[in-house]
Amino acid sequence: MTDILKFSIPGKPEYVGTVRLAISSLANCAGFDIEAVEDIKVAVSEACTNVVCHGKPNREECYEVDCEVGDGRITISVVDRAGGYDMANYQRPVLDCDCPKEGGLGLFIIKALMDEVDIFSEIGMGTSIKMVKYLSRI
Amino acid sequence: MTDILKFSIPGKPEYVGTVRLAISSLANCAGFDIEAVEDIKVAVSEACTNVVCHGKPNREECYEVDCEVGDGRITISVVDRAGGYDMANYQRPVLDCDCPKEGGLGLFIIKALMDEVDIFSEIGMGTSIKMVKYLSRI
Amino acid sequence: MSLQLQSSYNNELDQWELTAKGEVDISTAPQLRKYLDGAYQEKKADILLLLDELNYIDSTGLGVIIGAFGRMQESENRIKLVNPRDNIKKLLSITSLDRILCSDC
Amino acid sequence: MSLQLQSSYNNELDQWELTAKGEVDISTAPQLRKYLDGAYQEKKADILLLLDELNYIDSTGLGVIIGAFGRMQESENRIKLVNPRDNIKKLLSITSLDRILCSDC
Ligand SMILES: Nc1ncnc2c1ncn2[C@@H]1O[C@H](COP(=O)(O)OP(=O)(O)O)[C@@H](O)[C@H]1O
Ligand SMILES: Nc1ncnc2c1ncn2[C@@H]1O[C@H](COP(=O)(O)OP(=O)(O)O)[C@@H](O)[C@H]1O
Repeated sequence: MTDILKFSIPGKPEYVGTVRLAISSLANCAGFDIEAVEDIKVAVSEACTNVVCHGKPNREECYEVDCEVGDGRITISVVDRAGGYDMANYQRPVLDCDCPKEGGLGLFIIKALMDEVDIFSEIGMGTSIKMVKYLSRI
Repeated sequence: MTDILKFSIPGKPEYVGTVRLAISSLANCAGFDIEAVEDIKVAVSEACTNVVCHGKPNREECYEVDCEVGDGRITISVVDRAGGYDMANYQRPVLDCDCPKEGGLGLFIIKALMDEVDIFSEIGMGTSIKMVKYLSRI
Repeated sequence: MSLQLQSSYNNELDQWELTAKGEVDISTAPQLRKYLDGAYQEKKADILLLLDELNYIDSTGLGVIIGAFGRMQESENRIKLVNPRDNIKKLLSITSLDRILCSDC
Repeated sequence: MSLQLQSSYNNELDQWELTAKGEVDISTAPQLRKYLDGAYQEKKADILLLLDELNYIDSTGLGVIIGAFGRMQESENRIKLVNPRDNIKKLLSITSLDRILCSDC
């Protein structure tokens, strides 16, 4: 049995913190330890930040954060209709160099912190990023 | 211009705290002072608790918390399909006596803390409670 | 959300001293009820509930305290709230519970 | 969510000491950028960023720090992070930023 929670949030910077707080409370309820709660918090925050930053057409539009809790894992999907992007153009950031770039860390951090990450983006439409974290990583 | 946020939450005790945290972050963003944030937090928590406690038919079903922020106020509606109740039977708690009753304080507290409260309940269906708090009470 | 409870019996003053930290709501109120009843069953005496570090309580938690208050009346014992924070003081005052549960709040 | 910033110039060590408390995310990162740039424009020197009480930072905040780091390189000044909490340490290590931004974290 899993529980489903959904949040619908305007694409504005000031509400990313609200989502972050709700998600950390949820992850905490679900039994994740402090470190995992932090990981989930950061990952979801990065996904929301991407919607708010890169969603060009209509900043005011809402995006959805859907959470499924139970069966030893938490699954969080951040779904926007903010225009999408061409995933083929995505370049992993070059780390470990002496002049790091200011942007481009978000997706890298999400992938590093979550156990499974699936992104689906349709240009002209929107993006959906699904992230899974297991209670105890096997 | 107002912003609309919606939360859909399973009717279980453990998620009332998640809603409470999200709502206090929201009220804080909206510019309410600490005391008002506390008032809003308690009122919403009481409304959610009522859904979880009195929603008889199907505890697992989700209820909705809808928030509208802006224009100098926050409006929060807690909407359930948990069976409703006969509002004509509602009795204000007898306070200030020497043997207070264990239950029956929830709606009284909500009305004391919020500026406007409207309840609509349909027996066999569900309940909707709409609460408004103004940024600066005139 | 979590609630931490601690209790000790003060032999000199013949009373229970219970410290509650965190939040009392619908998910943690049963814990508080068990603790209050457990202490009272172990030894019938007044209960001091020390609230310095309690951040939050709502009608569910107040209900539990009222319940304990009622059950303790038969043996003329009392439950007293000590040092509630401002937000909790406000609830106690709105509900007039301060009159019977507080001596100084 | 909020971020509190405080700065002072240490004349003995010839460096800025900036304390950041709270959270750096998309809504507060502009504040951090302004502060870092403001200090550096006032006086070109190394910047120590004291993170003891910073609870949270994400890629937006790290980006701001990287930006300042880049702009300071021309005059060979550095920005150093001091005492980050474990969650922030983890992010710095994942992104290999610890190599250039930390001397002891
Ligand atoms: N939800 C989204 N909507 C539109 N574009 C996105 C979205 N998420 C990511 N992108 C695109 O992917 C790129 C890489 O994202 P990310 O790794 O988070 O770095 P950054 O956001 O700092 O550029 C972004 O620059 C943007 O072009
Ligand atoms: N969402 C709801 N669904 C069904 N019944 C409700 C709901 N909210 C309130 N009630 C009814 O109204 C009564 C009074 O509620 P309240 O003042 O909160 O006190 P309490 O919940 O302690 O009984 C409840 O006992 C219940 O019968």
